[in-house]
Parts: sequence; C-alpha cells; structure tokens
Amino acid sequence: MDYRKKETTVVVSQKEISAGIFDLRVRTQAAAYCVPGQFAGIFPPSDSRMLMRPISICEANAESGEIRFVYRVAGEGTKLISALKEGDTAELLSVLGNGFPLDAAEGKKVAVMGGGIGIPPMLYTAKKLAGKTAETEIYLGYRNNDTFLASEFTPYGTVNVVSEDGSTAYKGNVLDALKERGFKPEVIFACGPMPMLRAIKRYAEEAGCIAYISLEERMACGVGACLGCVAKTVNKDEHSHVNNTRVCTEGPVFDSREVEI
Amino acid sequence: MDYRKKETTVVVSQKEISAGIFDLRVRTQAAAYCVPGQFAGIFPPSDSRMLMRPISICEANAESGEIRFVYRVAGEGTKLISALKEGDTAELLSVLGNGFPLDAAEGKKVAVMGGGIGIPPMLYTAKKLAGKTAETEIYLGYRNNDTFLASEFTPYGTVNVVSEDGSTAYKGNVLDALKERGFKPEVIFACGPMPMLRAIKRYAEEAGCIAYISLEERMACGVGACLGCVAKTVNKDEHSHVNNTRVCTEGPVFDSREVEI
Amino acid sequence: MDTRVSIAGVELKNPVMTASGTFGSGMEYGRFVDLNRLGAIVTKGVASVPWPGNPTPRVTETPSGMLNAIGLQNPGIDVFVERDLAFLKDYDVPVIVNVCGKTVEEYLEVVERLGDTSVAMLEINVSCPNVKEGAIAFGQKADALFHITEEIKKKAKQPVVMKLSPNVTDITEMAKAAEAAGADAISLINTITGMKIDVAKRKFVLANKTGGLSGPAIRPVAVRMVYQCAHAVSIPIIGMGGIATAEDALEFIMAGATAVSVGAVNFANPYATVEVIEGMERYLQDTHTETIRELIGCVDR
Amino acid sequence: MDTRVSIAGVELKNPVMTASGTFGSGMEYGRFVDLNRLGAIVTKGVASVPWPGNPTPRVTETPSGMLNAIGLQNPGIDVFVERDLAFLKDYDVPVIVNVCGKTVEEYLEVVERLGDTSVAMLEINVSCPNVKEGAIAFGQKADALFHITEEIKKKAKQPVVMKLSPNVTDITEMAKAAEAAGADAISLINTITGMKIDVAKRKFVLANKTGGLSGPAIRPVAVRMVYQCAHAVSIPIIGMGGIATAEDALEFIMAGATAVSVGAVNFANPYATVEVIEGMERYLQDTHTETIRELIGCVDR
Ligand SMILES: Cc1cc2nc3c(=O)[nH]c(=O)nc-3n(C[C@H](O)[C@H](O)[C@H](O)COP(=O)(O)OP(=O)(O)OC[C@H]3O[C@@H](n4cnc5c(N)ncnc54)[C@H](O)[C@@H]3O)c2cc1C
Ligand SMILES: Cc1cc2nc3c(=O)[nH]c(=O)nc-3n(C[C@H](O)[C@H](O)[C@H](O)COP(=O)(O)OP(=O)(O)OC[C@H]3O[C@@H](n4cnc5c(N)ncnc54)[C@H](O)[C@@H]3O)c2cc1C
Ligand SMILES: Cc1cc2nc3c(=O)[nH]c(=O)nc-3n(C[C@H](O)[C@H](O)[C@H](O)COP(=O)(O)O)c2cc1C
Ligand SMILES: Cc1cc2nc3c(=O)[nH]c(=O)nc-3n(C[C@H](O)[C@H](O)[C@H](O)COP(=O)(O)O)c2cc1C
Ligand code: FES
Ligand code: FES
Repeated sequence: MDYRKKETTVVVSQKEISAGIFDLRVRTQAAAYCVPGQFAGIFPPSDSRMLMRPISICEANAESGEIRFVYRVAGEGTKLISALKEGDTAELLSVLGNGFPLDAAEGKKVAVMGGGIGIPPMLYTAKKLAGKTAETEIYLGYRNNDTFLASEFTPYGTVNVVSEDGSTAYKGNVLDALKERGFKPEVIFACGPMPMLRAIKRYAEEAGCIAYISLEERMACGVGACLGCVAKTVNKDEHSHVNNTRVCTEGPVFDSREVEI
Repeated sequence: MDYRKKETTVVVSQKEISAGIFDLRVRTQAAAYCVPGQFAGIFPPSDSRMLMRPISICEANAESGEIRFVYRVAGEGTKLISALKEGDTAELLSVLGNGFPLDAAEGKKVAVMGGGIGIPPMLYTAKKLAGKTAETEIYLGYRNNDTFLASEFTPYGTVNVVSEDGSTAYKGNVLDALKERGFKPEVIFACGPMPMLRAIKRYAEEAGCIAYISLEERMACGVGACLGCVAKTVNKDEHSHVNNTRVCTEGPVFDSREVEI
Repeated sequence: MDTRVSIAGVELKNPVMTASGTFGSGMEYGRFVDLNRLGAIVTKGVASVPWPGNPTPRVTETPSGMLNAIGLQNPGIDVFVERDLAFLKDYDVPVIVNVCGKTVEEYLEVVERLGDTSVAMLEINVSCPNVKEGAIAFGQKADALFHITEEIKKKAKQPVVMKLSPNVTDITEMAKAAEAAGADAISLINTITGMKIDVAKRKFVLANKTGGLSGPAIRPVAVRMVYQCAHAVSIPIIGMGGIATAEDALEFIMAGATAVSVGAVNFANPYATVEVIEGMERYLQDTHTETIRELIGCVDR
Repeated sequence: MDTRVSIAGVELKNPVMTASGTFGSGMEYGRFVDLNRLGAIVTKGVASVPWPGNPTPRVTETPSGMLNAIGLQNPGIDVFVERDLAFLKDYDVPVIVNVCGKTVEEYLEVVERLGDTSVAMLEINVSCPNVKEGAIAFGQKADALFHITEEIKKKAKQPVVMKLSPNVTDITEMAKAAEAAGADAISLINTITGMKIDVAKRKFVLANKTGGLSGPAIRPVAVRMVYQCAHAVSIPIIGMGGIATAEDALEFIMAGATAVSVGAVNFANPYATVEVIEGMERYLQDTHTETIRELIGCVDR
C-alpha cells in the first residue's frame, strides 16, 4: 500500500463538467494504491512552471488503473492542465499524503461533508465508507444550483445538497443543514474552504464528536522535504517540534483537535 | 511586398527528410510576401524560451499560402520545433530580412551555391532565378552522400553535388567543383558555413565577380531593435555608423565586398 | 477609467513605456504597435560619439530570460538627434532618452546637447553591466552615483531619471543617493550580470563572457527592489524587469512604481506594450478602479 | 571514467550534492533515488534550538523558478543529531550539515555539538534572506563574514564551507573574506531576494512579503558568480543555482566549481540528482574525458 513516484501518465479523458470545473482521468499504476483524502501533484504542461499542483483524488480504480481528479481552474497552472486532452501525457507525482482514517468510521454514524471544490475527495471517501458505517449522511455545500458531482453521491448515503443562495434543498452551509436535519454524527469527514472547516472544528468540540478535516496549503515538494506547507498544531509536531506540521506528509487530513486553524 | 507580423500559423506537415533534418510547412498569409534569402523567426513551443529561431525560407507559395522550412536540429529549440505535427500551431515572426537581389542576375551567368544547412534558402533562390539568368549552375556542398534537397534543384540549372568525402560527383568544396568545371560566374548567390562564405568572398574578389552571401548571427528581436546580430562592415553602417550592421534587417544577404568575415 | 500618471511634471497617457535598448527608437516596432498608444518611448542608450559595442555573439537565451552584451552600440548624439528624434517628432508620445557615457563629461555632453530638443526626460544609464568603463561603475557606489547625478542635474534642462543597477547589496542606498543629489525619478532594474557556458564547446556563449540577464526570470527580484525603493525615497519610480502582461505590470505598480517599462519581452511578443496597456484598462474596468494612480503602492494598504 | 572530486580532504564519489533545504535530511527523497549514489548530502539548516520558521504561505512559483520564505524551520541540533544523523549513518555518503543561527554564539553551539559526530563537513549559512536576525546579516558585509568565519574555524572539527549570498555588489569580496578567515571552501549561490504580488488580491503572495528566488531562472547569475569567485580565491567552490541537468552542472564545473548542488529542481523532478550524475558520466564517456577534474574551470583554458 505504498506508492510514490513521479511518472508520465496518459490522459484517458478530460471534460468540463460545470463552468470552470474539470474532470480529468489518467492511467497510472498508482490507482491501485490510493486512499480517499490522498492527493497527487499534477505538473502543468509548461516548462517555465516548476511546481506541481496538489489535487485530491476524486476516485481511483485499481482494475481500470485510472485516477480521477475533479478540479477548478484557479490560475494559470490549472488552466494549462485543463487543456490536456485524451492521449496527451500528464506528469504526476503520486500518491501523496495520508487519507481519511476510514476505520474510525466502522459502525458509526458518519457525516461526510464537502464544500465547493472540497467536494471531489469526499466522493471517493463516501464510496469507500459504503457498508462500513452504521449510517452515512452526506452534506454537500455549493454556492448556487450548479451542484457538480452531487448526483454521484446517491449510492453512498443520504445526500443533502446545500447552497448559499438557497436554490437547492437546504439554504446556508453544510452545518446549518446538519443541524436542521438533527443528525448527530459520531465521526465527521470533511473537506472544504477554511471557514467551513473552522466551523466544523468548533461543532465537533461542542458536540463531542470527532472530525477529520482535509487542509490546503501552498506546496513545493509535496513529499515533506521543503517545509513549505506547514499547518499550526496544538502539540509539538513530529518533524520539527515547533507546532508546525507538514500538510503534505502528516496531512492533508488531520483530526480537527490537532490543528489550529 | 511588405509583411511583418508575429502570428499563430498552422502546421501543414512536418517530416524528417534526412537524419536530423526536418521539412516543416506552415500556412500563413506571409507566404505571398517572401523573397528568397529572407527568413522567419520560429518560436519553440515552450514558455520558458523567449527567443525565436531564425530559419530561412526554403520555399513560399502564394497560392497555397504555405511556407516551407528545412532545418537541422541544432539544440533544444529546434528539437522542440521538430516535434510539431500537422494541425499544431507554430508561432512565427515573418517576413524578416532582405533577400537575394535577383535582378542582379538578369541575363548573367550565375552560380547558386549552398553548403550544408545553408542549402535550403538556395532552393527557393534557384527556383526564382529560373528563366532570368543566361545560365545557372548550382553547387551543393554536403559532408557525405546524404544529399538532402539536391534532387529538387534539377529543374533550375545544372546541379553539381559536392561532398567532403567524395561520395558524390565532386569531392571537396563547392569552389573546388566550380573551378574543376571551369565555370566562370558573373554573379554568385551563396549560403553556407562561414569558411565557405569566406572562400567565396575571396574568390569573387580575385575573379572579379559579384557574390551575394547570406550570413548567420545570434538574434534576439529579428527586427533591428536590439543590435544583437551585427556583422562587421567595411564602411560605416547605416544605423550606428560604427561598421557594425544588423544582419536581421540590413542582411542576412550582403554583397561580399561590404562585410568583413 | 483613467490610466494617466505623471512623473516629474511629465504627463503620460498611461504608465507603460518601453525599456531602453529593447525598442530601438520606436521605428522598428512601429510596424507592430501604434506608437501613439504608449505612455512614453525610452530610446536605446546614446553617447556623445558613436560606440561600436561588443563583439558577437551578443545575445543568448536562458530559462525564462536572456543575456545580452550589446555593449551600448549607438550612433552617437548627432545622428541620434537628426534621425531618431526627427522620426519621433511625428508622434504624440513623450520621448525619454537613455544616456550613456564613459566619463562624467561624456554624459554631460549628451545631456547638454539634448537641452534644447523636445525630449521629455533623460534617463541616465549608470547601470549597464556590459561595458568596461563608465556605466555601472557609477551605479554600484552610492557616492559615485551621488556625484554624477548632481553634475547632471546642474546641466539638465529636462527631468532626470537615474537608472539603477540591481547588482548591489542594498538598492535603497543607491535610490537615496540619487534622490539626495536631486534626481527627479529613478528607474529600475537594469539587467543582472550573468553568464552562460556552452558545455559542448567548453566556451563562453557570449563573446563578452558575461551579459545582462533580463526577462520574466528576473521579475521577482525587480518587484522586490521597486518595493524597497518605494519605501526609501519619495521621488517616482519607473519599474521594469520581465514584464510580459498587464498583471506583471500591475505587480510593479502595486509595489510602488508610478510607471513601468516593457523590455526583453518585446522580442518574444512585439505587441506586448499595447497588450499590457489594454490589459491594464481591462483590470481597472473589471475591478471598478477609477484611476491607475490608486494602485500605486497599494500592496501596503 | 572518473567522477571523483575532493574538497578539503573529503573524498566524494562524484561532484553532485543536494542543496540545503531542498532535500530534507535525505529521508524523503530516499524513496526516489538511491542516496548512496550521491556525492554528498547537504542537510537542511539546523540551529541550536528548534525554529518555527515563518507563517504560510511560504512558497510560490515564478517564471522558471520559485520563491521560498521557509524561515529555517528546524528541529534544533538535539533532535537533528538523534534522528537525522542516525538515519544517515546507514548510508555510504558524506554528510554536510548546514548550520544557521541568530548570533555567532548560536552558530558556535551547533558547530561544537557536531564536533564529535561522523559529519564530513559543515556548511555555514550566512546567506538566508528569510530570517530577520543573523543569517544574511553576516553574509552581506565582508568584515562580519570574516569575523564569523574566523570564530567558527576556531571551534570546528570538520572542514568549514561558507555559503555565500548573491545579494551583494561584489561576490569576490565575500569569497576573499571567507578565504582569508580560513574557510576550507565556499558554496554559492544562496537564493536571490525576490517578491511576488497577487494582483487580484492586491496582497503579497508570501506571508513574509519577500522570499528567496531559486531555480533555473537564476542559473546565469550563479554561474557568473562562481566564475568570478574561482578567479578570486583558491579554495574549492561548491556551485549551485538552478541546476536541472548534467549540462547545467557542467556549466558550473567549467566555470570553476569543484562540486555542485541540485536544489529546487528536486521538487520538479525528484530523480534530478541521479539524472545529473548519470548525464555527467555520459558526457565524460562521449567526450573521452578521463576525469571530471579536468573540466574544473576549463572554460578559461
Ligand atoms: C492537498 C490539496 C488538495 C487539493 N485538491 C484540490 C482538488 O481536488 N480540486 C481543486 O480544484 N483544487 C484542489 N486543491 C487546490 C489546488 O491545488 C489549487 O487550486 C491549484 O494549485 C491552483 O493552481 P493554479 O496554477 O491554477 O493557480 P496559481 O495561483 O497560478 O498557482 C500558483 C501557485 O500557488 C499554488 N496554489 C494556488 N492556490 C492554491 C491552493 N488553494 N492550495 C494549494 N496551492 C495553491 C499552486 O499550486 C502554484 O504553486 C488542493 C490543494 C491541496 C493543498
Ligand atoms: C538568417 C538565418 C537563417 C537561418 N536559416 C536556417 C535554416 O534554414 N536551416 C537551419 O537549420 N538553420 C538555419 N539557421 C540557423 C538556426 O537559426 C539555428 O540552428 C537555430 O537557431 C538553433 O536553435 P536551437 O534552439 O536548436 O539551438 P540552441 O543552441 O539551443 O539555441 C540557443 C540560442 O542560440 C541561437 N542560435 C544557436 N545557433 C544559432 C545559429 N547558427 N544562428 C543563429 N542563432 C543561433 C538560437 O536561435 C537561440 O536563441 C539560420 C540562422 C540565421 C541567422
Ligand atoms: C538587448 C538589450 C539592450 C539593452 N540596452 C540598454 C541600454 O542601452 N540602456 C539601458 O539603460 N538599459 C538597457 N537594457 C536594459 C533594459 O532597459 C531593462 O532595464 C532590462 O532589460 C530589464 O527589463 P526586461 O526584463 O523587461 O528586459 C537593455 C536590455 C536588453 C535586453
Ligand atoms: C525551500 C528551500 C529551502 C532552503 N533552505 C536552505 C537552508 O536551510 N540553508 C541554506 O543554506 N540554503 C537553503 N536554501 C537555498 C538552497 O540551498 C540553494 O542555495 C538555492 O536554492 C539555489 O539553488 P537552486 O536554484 O538549485 O535551488 C533553500 C532553498 C529552498 C528552495
Ligand atoms: S510541500 Fe514540501 S514539505 Fe510539504
Ligand atoms: S536581432 Fe535584434 S537587431 Fe538583429
């Protein structure tokens, strides 16, 4: 269960599934070694750009040998990546980081929560949790009714689609919906924008449940060497003993109690 | 007869016509404005490489709107250019420089001489001279019997293929062959390596004929602005009055008497 | 939407100039862009007499940049005034003449000759790394820079912009020396000294061995130096170094530059200057910013 | 074919090292390359006590380069000796420890602690642009550099390499100061101070505002400085700055470096170090060059 390589992969397909949101599938042996919550570094096809773009694994299929990424075009790098077409090659550094501790969900009431472009890794998470939990409720937060990926969650739990503008079933944020439904998870798995993760951290502390949250930080190496990507921790970190842990290797998934966000 | 643009052209075809020698055809309106001896700047498809690669026009066809280049892979830039395929785009700055003064050949005995990768522009030159001269003899110098392009010259004059290793009709250099044949040109048009051009300059002075030679120099702008590409001149140059003339705009073709090489 | 800026009393339609030595005197690029669209044209360095420059090769490419060792080839002030300034008179664009010399006297000669021309400003090149005498020698020591600036200010009829070299330990010292000596503005950065070796031939690529590095590669260094100078002096700053797009230009303005120059990128994209201007206009529009002047130094606000 | 070089009596299998701070202590990249293949491993800067480093964002990309403002986060010498040096003991590769500090005393503490370890050499980082105290303050003034070098030489049990900053007017002055104070070698260049601004947000991209520029963008500057130093001092030089390929590494060696370090490029290509070594071997073979040592400084021959 350990794979870490930089390699040239082949693009199986790429399409724009929503405005500015792309679904990219590549073929690589790494597909057999992924855990939900892990990510890959995709290098923009550009020889003036040195750094990879960390993108979460949205699905990985050992049989087909395919990894799927769903990402938003945020800047020049992702724009270049979005121009890749079937048959093109994509340089990938994978598999990076630690995924969600799925075992912690065994037999529990679980909330899977994703916000915005944090939703893709939660699809893979929900899928891998299927059958393991006592109950899975899925909360997906969007800005409006452009609810990319939402329909794909249906097989894996009760899906609650939340939007800021109220154009979906629930209005507000994912925690509003959870409270409205009166769901009381024992474990939360979450990825999304920082305000959402902060709210979840607070909620988990108050409600006495455990939340695993996936953090984002600027990265250079992706493998723990450069110390570029640290997050503040409550306790001394393993590596430098300075309450600054590496998101790329100790994360990106953390027990919300461990990090100061 | 004046066209100077940077534009995105479409690759019509590209093939390797000899080891490391490529034949690239692109579609551009510039094709209607070319004179033999002029060149274009081809930008390598790479966003870390700022400068164009000056490549002579090997043929231009106003009707089909195509320009043909024949070039050798010399370094990283030409290597990247050689990977372009039909349908790809190529960034081109053209049409650059002054071509051969074809009128000077009107009714004269003319030698068209090309050496190595200096041969491509001479094909276009020979073609455009056809019917204008009293007589055209063509001298093509190669290292060995890899005589790329030679057969294409046949319609335009008596072709004499020379090689350093003697594996073709004549052994030695193009001037050896000319002397061996006893041909006495009134005008020479030439492109090739510096030693060949130096020898032609000397020959022309001794034989009292006029030689137009095409020079190479490292270029940045290609349009006369940077003063990167100068050649030493006998008289004060037009631009800076310092006996340093710009190859990209005052050349690349010069009367051999004007330049110190 | 208002893109106007002014430097030492000279009004510019917009803050986008050409960098000296990369745009000739405008003639060559007039076929690609409408020169009247430019904020100003900064000409190639001109000396009191013609200079032949360095042997070739003079230019080569590096990752996201290039090295040049032109060595300030120029026709001298006489030809320049007769030909280049005459050509530029037909355009409605302020002309900034870049001045070079080997001694203070040589600089002064050019400055005085330009006194009764229509030239809008003088940019004094004390930072060219490619000539042995003069130039950078004045640009790497604060006292030498102070002295030459003072002398030039005594004779100059136009506002004086001192062009600083990045090849120094502390750029703010140089900026302060220029300001203290009366410079009306500073421009930066000139090129960073670099070298390239052809490992197949085991030879220097440039005949001059070293050359000046320019292009996008150096942009982060240039932005940093502009920011530092903006905090060290209160005269206006013309920022440059690797500007290719409006975003790049805005980085300099937000760091504290009043105007910017597009240099080596002209070679890669002869339309770059006007594209930067248009992109800037779009940025103002899209962000509902009334004037470009609001953005000067805004990164600190 | 012989790729061996020696620096201050330390024998290296080949001249290819890792640049401090880009390779951790080797652990992380041991999954990509065989650490035993390397000429030497240069570790991340270590101080007398743990340093937390700067706030994030600490890294960002620039054209053919990157900026970092890690701020020398490190676990301090105790953890470093127990964990990192212990890990490296299992490898047959010389270890060079990069040392940082805020005061001369702090540097000395680390140097002394390393005295009775198996460490092969010490690299003294007086050139990190990302911390406010210490570091670069010692690296931008010749007398300060002389002083700290002298003090360290008094206590050091291993050969001392002084790592120079490129953010100076004259790198040869610094090299000479280090040599005069007894340094056994110098390494250069550390990063060039740079800045990036997010024009959409009108904010600095890095929390620290400035960062150190590294990567291929700076290579021409680094090669030039190595060349200059090779002509100024006779102690060996470890060259670095944007090395990505064997050709790049050979540029430094031909300019006068005895060894080279691969830095930021490890992030783009984790196999870079070994690819550089292999490419160098191919070059020696293809050009019928017997030893890499013949190539040191050969551009002048
Ligand atoms: C562990 C992890 C997983 C992620 N998963 C996804 C995902 O599944 N889908 C998705 O759309 N996005 C994801 N992101 C965010 C994604 O990495 C950025 O949007 C992307 O790097 C932006 O690159 P760019 O070149 O388009 O932007 P630019 O702003 O041009 O990038 C410049 C530099 O900043 C870095 N950068 C910019 N924004 C971010 C960011 N938010 N996080 C980290 N680095 C950034 C880039 O990597 C690059 O090095 C993830 C980030 C992390 C850390
Ligand atoms: C007017 C003119 C016409 C030319 N016509 C042809 C042609 O028809 N066919 C052909 O094969 N070659 C031609 N050349 C040479 C061709 O430009 C170079 O071989 C090419 O630029 C090498 O680029 P590179 O990236 O592969 O090499 P690199 O060595 O990687 O290039 C690095 C830099 O050096 C420049 N450079 C390298 N070699 C030369 C050279 N010999 N002349 C000018 N610049 C050079 C490149 O343009 C680039 O800027 C011509 C040159 C000139 C000046
Ligand atoms: C080919 C070339 C010639 C230059 N000539 C001059 C000059 O004559 N005077 C001057 O002050 N700067 C000269 N420069 C420096 C530029 O004006 C500018 O300061 C530098 O290139 C950085 O900007 P850039 O990265 O946009 O090119 C020259 C630069 C280049 C590339
Ligand atoms: C992320 C990062 C961290 C660095 N940390 C250190 C350090 O701790 N000590 C040091 O002397 N240099 C440090 N450096 C500088 C490098 O060792 C090297 O001198 C510089 O990056 C130039 O080489 P490069 O272009 O190959 O990266 C660091 C560089 C980077 C990119
Ligand atoms: S990105 Fe380098 S340590 Fe995390
Ligand atoms: S290449 Fe710029 S003047 Fe000729």
